[in-house]
Amino acid sequence: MSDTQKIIEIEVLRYNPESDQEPHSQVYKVPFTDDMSVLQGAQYIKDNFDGSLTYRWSCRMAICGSCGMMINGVPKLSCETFLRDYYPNRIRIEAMAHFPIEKDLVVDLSGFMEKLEAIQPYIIPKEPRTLEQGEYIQTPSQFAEFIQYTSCINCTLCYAACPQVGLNPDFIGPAAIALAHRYNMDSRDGGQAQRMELLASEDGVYNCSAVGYCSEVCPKHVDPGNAVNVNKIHAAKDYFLRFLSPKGGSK
Amino acid sequence: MDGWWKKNPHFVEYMIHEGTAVFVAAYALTLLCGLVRLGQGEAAWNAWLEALKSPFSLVAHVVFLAAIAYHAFTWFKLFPLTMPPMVVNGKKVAPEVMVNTGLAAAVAAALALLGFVWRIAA
Amino acid sequence: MKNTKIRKRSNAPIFWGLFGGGGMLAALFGPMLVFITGLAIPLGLLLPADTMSYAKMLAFAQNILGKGFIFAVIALFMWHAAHRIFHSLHEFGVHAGTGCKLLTYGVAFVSTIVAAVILLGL
Amino acid sequence: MEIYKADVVIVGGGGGGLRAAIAVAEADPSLKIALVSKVYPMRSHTVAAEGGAAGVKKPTDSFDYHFHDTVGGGDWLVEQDVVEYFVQNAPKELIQLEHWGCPWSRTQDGHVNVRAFGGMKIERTWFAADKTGFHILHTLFQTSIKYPSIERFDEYFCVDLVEEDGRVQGVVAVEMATGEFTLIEGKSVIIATGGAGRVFRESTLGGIVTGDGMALAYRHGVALRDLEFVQYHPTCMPVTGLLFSEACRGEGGYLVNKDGYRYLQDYGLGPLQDKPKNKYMELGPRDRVSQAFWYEQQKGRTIEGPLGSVVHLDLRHLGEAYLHERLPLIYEMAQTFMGLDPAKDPIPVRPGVHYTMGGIQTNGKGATSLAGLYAVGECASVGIHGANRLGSNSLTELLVFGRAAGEDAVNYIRNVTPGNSANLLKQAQEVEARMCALKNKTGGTERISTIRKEMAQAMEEGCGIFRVEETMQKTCDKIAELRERFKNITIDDKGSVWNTDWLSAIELDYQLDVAQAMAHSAVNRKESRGAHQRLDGPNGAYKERDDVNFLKHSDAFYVPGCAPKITYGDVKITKSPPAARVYGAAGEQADQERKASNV
Ligand SMILES: Cc1cc2nc3c(=O)[nH]c(=O)nc-3n(C[C@H](O)[C@H](O)[C@H](O)COP(=O)(O)OP(=O)(O)OC[C@H]3O[C@@H](n4cnc5c(N)ncnc54)[C@H](O)[C@@H]3O)c2cc1C
Ligand code: SF4
Ligand code: F3S
Ligand code: FES
Repeated sequence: MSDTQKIIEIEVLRYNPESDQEPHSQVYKVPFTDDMSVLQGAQYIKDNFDGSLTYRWSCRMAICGSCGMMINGVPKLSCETFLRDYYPNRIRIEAMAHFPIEKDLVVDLSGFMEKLEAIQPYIIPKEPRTLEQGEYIQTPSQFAEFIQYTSCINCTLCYAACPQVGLNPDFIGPAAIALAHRYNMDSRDGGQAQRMELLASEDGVYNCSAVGYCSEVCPKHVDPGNAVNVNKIHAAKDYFLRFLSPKGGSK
Repeated sequence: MDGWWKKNPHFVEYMIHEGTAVFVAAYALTLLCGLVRLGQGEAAWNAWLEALKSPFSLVAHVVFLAAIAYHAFTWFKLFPLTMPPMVVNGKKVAPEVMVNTGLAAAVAAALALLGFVWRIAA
Repeated sequence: MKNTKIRKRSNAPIFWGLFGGGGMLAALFGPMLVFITGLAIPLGLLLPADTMSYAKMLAFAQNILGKGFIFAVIALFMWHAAHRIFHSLHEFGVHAGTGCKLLTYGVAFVSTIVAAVILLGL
Repeated sequence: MEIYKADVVIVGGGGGGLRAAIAVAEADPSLKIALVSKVYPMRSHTVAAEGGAAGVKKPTDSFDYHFHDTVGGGDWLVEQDVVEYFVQNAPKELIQLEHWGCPWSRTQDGHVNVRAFGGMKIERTWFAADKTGFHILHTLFQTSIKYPSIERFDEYFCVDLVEEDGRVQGVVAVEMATGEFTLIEGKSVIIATGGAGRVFRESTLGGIVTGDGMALAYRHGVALRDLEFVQYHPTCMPVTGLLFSEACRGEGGYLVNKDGYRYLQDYGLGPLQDKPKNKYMELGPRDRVSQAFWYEQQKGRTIEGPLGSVVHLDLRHLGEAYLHERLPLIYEMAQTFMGLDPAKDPIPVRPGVHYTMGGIQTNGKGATSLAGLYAVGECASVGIHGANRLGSNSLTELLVFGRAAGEDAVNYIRNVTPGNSANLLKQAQEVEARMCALKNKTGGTERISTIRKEMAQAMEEGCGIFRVEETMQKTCDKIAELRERFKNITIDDKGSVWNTDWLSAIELDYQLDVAQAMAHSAVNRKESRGAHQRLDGPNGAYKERDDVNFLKHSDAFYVPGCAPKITYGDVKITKSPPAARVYGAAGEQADQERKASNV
C-alpha cells in the first residue's frame, strides 16, 4: 500500500434479522486500486473489517448471476461494476429491490425460483427424436429466433428493476417470461400452448406496463421486456382465437 | 413502493409518457362534446366551434398537441420493446430502424390525414 | 413441476387490445387531429374556413366510413387513456378498487356508448 | 434436526451432479433424489466454462483418435479402458444435451458445429459460442425441473457424510438461510462438488470451488488420486485469473512475447503455422503452453508491467465481426475487465490455476472404495485426464460419468437395505455439535482471510508450473503450520442466519486438507509428467518422465492430524503403450509411425 493509496467510502445497507429491527447503513473506508470491483470492495470489508458482512458471489466474471445488488440505487452485478467509476464519491450498496432481505445483501430468491419452475423451462418435444437419429437440424434463422433469450443468467436484476414486480410480487416477471419465450421460440419445442396458460394468467404478461427498465439493466442483453411484451400479443391472439382453433386453445 | 417513480430518470420519463393519457382523454372528451353538439343541430355545433376559438381552448389544444405528439414519439420509441423483433434476411433489424420506421409511418399518416381533410374541404 | 397453483386466465387482452389500438391510433393521427380541430380551424390556418362547417361535418358523420372514424377516435382514445390512467393510479399507490375502475374504464365505457348512440342517430 | 429420507443423495448441482440426478430420475422414477448444493445449481462453476465439450463428430474423426489424443495428452497416466468408454459415449451425451435444448453453435446447414482445441488431432469440440459451460449447465438445470423425483436442497451446505455398516448412508447439511442442520439419509451418495483450484491464488475458479467433496471423501478414508497434477491454463487475466478460453487459440489467436515473436515454435510445437493447425503451436496441450511461458520468463522475453509478467494473446487478425460471433464473452470480458478492445489491442495474459486433474479415486463408473459413495466431475479421478487434461474433455466427462454414476447408483441401491436411522441421527448430531463448536468458539486470533492467503501463496510457490523439492517441502511445512493455526481462528459472526463467515471457515478447513494432499503427492512424485514438472533430482533426474517408477497413480490417504500417507497404484494400459509425448511436426511423425506399426 503506497502513499497514493486511494480510499473510497462504501455505505452498506446492513440487516441482520437476528439482531436488527430495521436495516441500517454502515459506512466503511476501503482502500482500492483501479481494477477493483464493487464485489472486491465488499470482500475487502468482510476480510478485514467485519466477517459478518453477507453477500452472494462466485464466478466474479459476470456469468453465474449471484452478485446482484443495488449500487447507488441501480441494480447491477457487483463483480463487473468498478469502484473507480464512483470515486471520489461515496458508493451505496443495498440488497436488490423487490425481494425480501434475508441478511445484508442476500435476498430471498425462492419466489423467483418457483416462477422459473412454473413456466416449464425445458423442451417439450414437438417431434421426439432418438439419439440414433442424431441432432435436430436448426437453420440459422430458426436459431436466431430464440438464441438471445437463452443468455439469461438468472441474476434477477430485472426483477429489482421492474416496478410492477414491486407492486405485485406474484407477477411472473421478466426473466421467467423470457425463459418461457426462449422455449416457445425454439423449433425443437412444441410446448407453447402449455406455457401460455401461465403467461396469459392473472400473474402473467399483462402485469407489465412496458416500463422497459428490466431490459435496460439486464447485463446479458436478453431484452426480457421484449419477451414479455411480445407475449402480450401471443396471449391476446390465444384469447381471441381460442374459440376458432380446433383444439380450443388453452383453457 | 411509495414514490418509486421518483427514484430514477427512467421511471420519471415513464410517468410522463403515461401521463399523456390524461390529455388524450381530455381531447377525446372535447371531441365527444363536439359530437353531442353536432347531434343537437346547427346552432349548437356553431357554438361549439365558437368555443374552440376561446383563448382557453386554444391554449388547451396547444397543450394537447404537445402531449399527444410526445405520446406518439414515445409510442414508437417503445417499439423495440413492445413489438416482435423484425428479422430481415435472418438478421435482427436494429432497434433504431424500428423506431424510425414507426416515426416515418406516423408522419406519413398525419400528412395523409391533412391531405384527406383538405380534399373534402376543397 | 411444483406448478400447483391454479391461475385464472386474465381478461386483460380485451382492455389491453383496446389500449393498444387507441395508443396506435393516437400516435398515428392524434397530433394532426388536434392541430386541425383545435388550432387550424379556430385560427383559420391552412385549411379552408368551412372545413368543419355544420353541413360538412354532418355529411361526414353520416357517411359510414366517417362514422367509423369518429367512433374509433373517440372510443379508442378513451379506452387507451382509461387503461393507462388505471395503471398509473395503481402505480401511485391508489389501489385498484371499484372506484378506480369506474373512474377510468367506466368513463370510457359511457363515452363509447354516448358516441355510438349519437352516431347511430345521425 | 430436520430429517429427510431420500434414496440417492447428490452433493453438487453443477454439470456432474445434475447429469447424475437426471440419470437416476430416468432410470427409476420411483426413487427419491435429494440434490444438495451450496449455491443455486445454475450458479455452479460449470457456468464459467467457455470453450466447449469434446466428442467425435466429423466423419474424418474416430473414437480411436479421441482415445489416443486423450491418453497421450494425459502422459499415459490414464485408465485406458475408462477412456475407451468415455470417447464412445461422448457423442451420445452431447446429442442428448442437444435434444434437451442446448443451443450448440451450428453450421450454415443447421448441424452442430465443432471447433479445434489444444491437443486434439481433429476438430471435435462442440461449442455454444464461448459460453458452453453456461449453456450446458442451464440446459441441465432446466431439464432437471421436469423430473418430480428430484428434490432440490438449494443453498444447503454439506458438512459431512454419515456412514454405518461400512457404507455411506447420507449427508449432513446446513440450510444456509437459517443455519439449521438437516440429516439427509440416502442409500447412496454421489459427490459432485467440483474442483479445488481455490487453494491457489491466481485462478480461473469461482469462490465456491473449494474442494469440499474431496475433503469429505478423503476424511472418510477414500484416496485422493493424482492430486499433484494441477493444470495451469496459459491464457488468464493477470491478478484476477479470469480465463480467456482456449477457444481463442482454437479460433486462430496467437501467443507472442515482448518481441512480437510466436515463441511456441521454440518449444517443440512448431514449425510455425499461419492457420490454426491441430496439435501445432497455439493448439498444443495446456501443460506445454504454460511451461513455454515460464521459459520465456526465464529468458526475459515476457512483457513486464504493473500486473507482473505477461505475454500477449493476439486476436486482432481475426477481425471484429468474427470475434463477436465466435467469442462474444471473451470480447466483453476484455472490454469490461481490462478496458481493451481485442479487435484492436493484444490481450495481456499469463498462466493461472485452472483444473485439478486428480480427485476422489473412483472406478470407471464413478464408484469409490466406500460402498455407496460415488464421485463425478472435477472432484473425481475417474482416470481419463492423467497428468494433463485436454481442454474440452471435462465438460463431456460430467455428462458421460454423471450418467454412468447415476445409473450405477440405482443398481447399487436395489440390493441395499435401509440403514439404522437412530444411529445415523446420532452421528448427525455429533457433526452438528462439532460444527457449532467451531462457530461458537471464542478467543481465537487468526483471521480466516490471513490463513487463506498464506495457503494460496504457499501453494503457488511450491506447486507451480515447475517444482523443486525444497520449495515443495516448504509448502508442506507451511500447510502443516496453517493446520495448527487454524485451530486458533476467530469467527466474527455468531449468528445462524446466512453465516458465511462460519461456512467459509469450514471451507478453509476442507481446503487445507486438499492442499496438504496436493503438496505431499507432489513432493513424492520424483519425475516430470504432464502438469507436474520438476527441475531437480540427482543430475536433474526428475526432469524426465520415469515410467519405471512412476507410471503409477498416487493415492493420498487421510491420516488425522498428520501428513497424508501416499501410496502408488497401477495404471490400466490396454492398447496404447507409453511413448514419447510429442506435438507439432514431431507429433505428426510419431502418429504416422504408430499407424504404420499397427497395420
Ligand atoms: C473458467 C473455466 C473454463 C472452463 N472451460 C472448460 C471448457 O471449455 N471445456 C471443458 O471441458 N472444461 C472446461 N472447464 C472445466 C469444467 O468446467 C469443470 O471441470 C466442470 O464444470 C466441473 O463441473 P462439476 O459438476 O464437477 O463441478 P461444479 O460445476 O464446480 O459444481 C460443484 C457443485 O458442488 C456444489 N458444492 C460444492 N461444495 C459443496 C458443499 N460443501 N455442499 C453443498 N454443495 C457443494 C456447488 O454448489 C456446485 O453446485 C473450465 C473451467 C473453468 C473454471
Ligand atoms: S433477463 Fe437479464 S436481468 Fe433478468 S435475470 Fe436474466 S440476465 Fe438477469
Ligand atoms: S420493467 Fe417491468 S413493466 Fe414490463 S417491460 Fe420490464 S417487465
Ligand atoms: S460473481 Fe458471478 S455474476 Fe458476479
